[in-house]
Amino acid sequence: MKTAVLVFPGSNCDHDCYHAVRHVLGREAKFVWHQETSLDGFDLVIVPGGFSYGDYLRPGAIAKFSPVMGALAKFTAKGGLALGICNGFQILTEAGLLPGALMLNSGMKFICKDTYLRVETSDSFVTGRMEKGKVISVPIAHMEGCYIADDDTLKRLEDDDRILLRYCGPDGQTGDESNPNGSYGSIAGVLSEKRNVAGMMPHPERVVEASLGGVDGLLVFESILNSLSAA
Amino acid sequence: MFDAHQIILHGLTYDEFDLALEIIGRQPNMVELGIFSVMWSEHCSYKSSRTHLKNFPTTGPQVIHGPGENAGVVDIGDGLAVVFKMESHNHPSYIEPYQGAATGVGGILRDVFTMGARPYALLDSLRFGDPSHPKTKYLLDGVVAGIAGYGNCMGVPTIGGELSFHPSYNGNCLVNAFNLGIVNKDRIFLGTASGVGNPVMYVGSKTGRDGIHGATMASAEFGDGGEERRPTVQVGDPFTEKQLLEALLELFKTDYVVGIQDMGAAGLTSSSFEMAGRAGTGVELDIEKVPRREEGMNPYEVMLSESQERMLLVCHKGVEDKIKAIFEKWGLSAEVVGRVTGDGMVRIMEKGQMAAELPAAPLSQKAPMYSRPASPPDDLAVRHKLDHDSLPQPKDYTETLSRLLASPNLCSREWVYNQYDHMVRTNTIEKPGSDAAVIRVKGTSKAVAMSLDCNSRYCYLDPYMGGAQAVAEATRNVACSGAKPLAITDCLNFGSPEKPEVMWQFIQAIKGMSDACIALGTPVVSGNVSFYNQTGETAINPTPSIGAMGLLEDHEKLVSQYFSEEGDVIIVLGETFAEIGGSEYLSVIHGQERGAPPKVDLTKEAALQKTLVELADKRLVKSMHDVSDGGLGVALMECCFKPGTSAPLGFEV
Amino acid sequence: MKAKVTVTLKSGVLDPQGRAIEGALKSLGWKGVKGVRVGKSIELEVDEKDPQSAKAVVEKMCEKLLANPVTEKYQIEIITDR
Amino acid sequence: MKAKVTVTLKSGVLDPQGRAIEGALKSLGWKGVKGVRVGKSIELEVDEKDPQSAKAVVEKMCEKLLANPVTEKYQIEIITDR
Repeated sequence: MKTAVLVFPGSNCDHDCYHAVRHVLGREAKFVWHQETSLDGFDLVIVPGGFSYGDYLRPGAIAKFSPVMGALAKFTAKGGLALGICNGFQILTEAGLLPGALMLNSGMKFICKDTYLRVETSDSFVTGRMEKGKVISVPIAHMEGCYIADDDTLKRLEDDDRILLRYCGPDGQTGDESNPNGSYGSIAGVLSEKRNVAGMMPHPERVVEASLGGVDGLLVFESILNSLSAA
Repeated sequence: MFDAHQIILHGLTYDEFDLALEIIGRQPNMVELGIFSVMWSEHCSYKSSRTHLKNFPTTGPQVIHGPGENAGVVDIGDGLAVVFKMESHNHPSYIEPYQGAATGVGGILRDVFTMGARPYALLDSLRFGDPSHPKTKYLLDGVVAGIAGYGNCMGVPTIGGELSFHPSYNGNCLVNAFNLGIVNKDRIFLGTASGVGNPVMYVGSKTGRDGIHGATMASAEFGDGGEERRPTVQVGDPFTEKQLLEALLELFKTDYVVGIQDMGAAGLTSSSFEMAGRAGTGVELDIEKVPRREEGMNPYEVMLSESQERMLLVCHKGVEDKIKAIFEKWGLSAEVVGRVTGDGMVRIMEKGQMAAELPAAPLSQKAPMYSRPASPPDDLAVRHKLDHDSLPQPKDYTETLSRLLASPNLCSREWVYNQYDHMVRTNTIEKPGSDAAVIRVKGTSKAVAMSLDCNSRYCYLDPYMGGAQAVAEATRNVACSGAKPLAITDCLNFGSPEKPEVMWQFIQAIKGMSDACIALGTPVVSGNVSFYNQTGETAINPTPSIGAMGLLEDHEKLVSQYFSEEGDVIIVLGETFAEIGGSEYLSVIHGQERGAPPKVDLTKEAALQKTLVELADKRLVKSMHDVSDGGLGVALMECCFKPGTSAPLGFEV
Repeated sequence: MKAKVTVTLKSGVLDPQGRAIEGALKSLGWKGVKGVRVGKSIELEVDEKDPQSAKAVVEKMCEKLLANPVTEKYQIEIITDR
Repeated sequence: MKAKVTVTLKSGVLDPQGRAIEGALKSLGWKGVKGVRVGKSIELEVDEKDPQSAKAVVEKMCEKLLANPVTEKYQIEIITDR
């Protein structure tokens, strides 16, 4: 598995994603600067978290025009796998590679804490190793994580089984008190129509080693590995 | 000839103005007067504190650079060193809390990465007035949001600190920011302008009129009219600073750079004078070349502007374009604005005209130094009087304990640190809420522990004991994680040095801190002094806040403060005395702030800390927690609540 | 030619800031205030000579960058006199 | 009575957002754009009958809450016809 980790001006979690893939998973990873125009030769592209362009105007609003986004559109059109995490998810929605948008948290404050997530589908390259309904713990760290979409988009996401993860309590139940940012339907992650582009607000790369307080993030990376070796 | 009004307006006394005349042998022009005023402000020259700061122990085998550089540097083995410092932004934060706190974080980050280190951890020590005071909530919300806004955008985790409330801060909050970075020992860059003829380059954001006289404002008392001094607040742009950081770390991989310094308080002035002063050289600047974001700025404004996210560097001849290319990649300005000269003078040119010419070394090293009168407060004896028997025993201990746990200075700080991204860089192995915050050092087995501490009530009652206790507690918190305390930095927040009682508090606190540093083997490697923290006549409680740093050789041996399993045995180390002077209990339950604070036995403290480190090293304990504010009862309760877990453990004692 | 763009949330999209400000105004004594909505105001200058072409240029800027079509709508005001 | 308040940064106060948007617009081909400044737009309704008293009420709201006197200035527009 050869992974490209995109680097925009203002990206912060590029180093963390690189560390997870390269040093924890032991797979090849390469930083790709946002001015690059080709993503040939990669199996997976990670659009990492951070504050691309300072999150000015809207998170991802400016980054979506970087040259590498054109390459990413071609890469994913040919079926290449792309995972957007936090700011990466925001960039993918702004670029139209994923439906919906990420708005200001309902509490209007930045939130950094562990959250429980319920796996809504195992038919995806990021959740293949987890059965539907499994509860995992992955931290969030964002100010604009409230996922919204118009009604028929939400309906299509439900009908096509393209909702990846929902915020929930330790018992797996969804509800207002376990929804940290007001996301519609407690949605924490979604999948594109062709199921090869995924976006999630929680940071799996932050829970891939026990010393950091959890390893549920490994299940995401292992799922990606499985889906590639199976392909 | 300047009239009295202009001299006073520039914050200089007549004697200081006379010393300036003596140094340059003529009348200064307006630009030069402005330069004298910022260089000799309390904030930049430490004129009321320098003579006392000399008493701090600042050396040790582990110390690579002590006070005098942009930040302290301590050796942690494996060819690596940590670079750390604390800086205060109290006055700007009182005027505009969000931007004041944000630019405080921006400034302390630059002090660390200017030395070549990538910043890895931010902590903040915050003090506000009484929660019931109308301005407290506004200041608290703004300051926390500002720290979060800047630190999160920079991708540097804010992993701990301290927060406390006391009426003495009603009109003057304290915002002290601590930052620690890691660097290869052979890639440390200093703030010196050496090599006559070498180009001097300005890199980073463009210059505007913000913050002019920010340095002198930092030394200006807040009378009730404090609100009018509004326009001097600087605005921070964390996105530009992130670009500046990445550009500089790319530059530091080359050997182009001779010396570099952050343009902090007093901007272009302090950086050019201090860099030349340290190297014994001079600098010639052509300020036409300084990139500006506003038209019509005169030399006075360009030299005194405190626009953020700017650095001054000296490089070898011939690499200017290579340096420009790096900064252009990151979307930043990079202009040659002058060159190093050999005559020890700083010359400011504008369109071929001489706008200012002053000697470098005297401005930074021969600044006035005062040994101001100091005398204890006349009510000291009254403050210490506390008749234990007169205090009724609590009728219901449970109710008393829960009131203590709910009090503003002891309740959970989750509301604050959950606004900080405390996980980015995936190094945080001890998250906020525990005694010390700990990060691992990737590529090694090591970890670095940090803690900020100070009990300002103890310092009000007995500054000597308060100073010693602050060092003891900060280093003990570090030892509680298993790490061996190595060094400290500090932010000495006091009232007006022109008041003898305040100077007495300052001198006593430094004595107490020095004795503790010597006994505990933790020298002072950097720090900051903030005077004139007053509202009208009332000085704040003396607040020497301490930032302690320690090293854990094997991060697997990390110890946290939380109970882990049922049936584990609880042991209390050290003796308990009938000491409730200046305690939270006395203040929260009895509404009194009196009595002598608890005695600090430094020999026992040193032995205790060695024991804690050994217990962790030999894996004999599952958790360790420091008994401090609130006493044993509160400490035991704090061990039960591990953030993020729903079912707390209990205890039987 | 100066222009002022006001970008506001589409109706139906939750506006926590508007709700919070409405609550704060009420608690400060303005009981009768309602319908508080918060948006972005962007001022800029384009080097177009006449208002029509200026508006057309700003229109494209909004479509491409300044407003998110999923959640926001925009209003353009060309400032001629001043 | 409807009102529209525009809160903008005082001139001279650094506007990092405006600077970033200006850069993005230029890189998207609008070379001539300049002076981009970003502020807040707040729409609200007050139960005042005439525009003068409505403006006076909104003025006080701006002083007390809607604008930060240290870094911001405000402009009030009372919407009468619609």
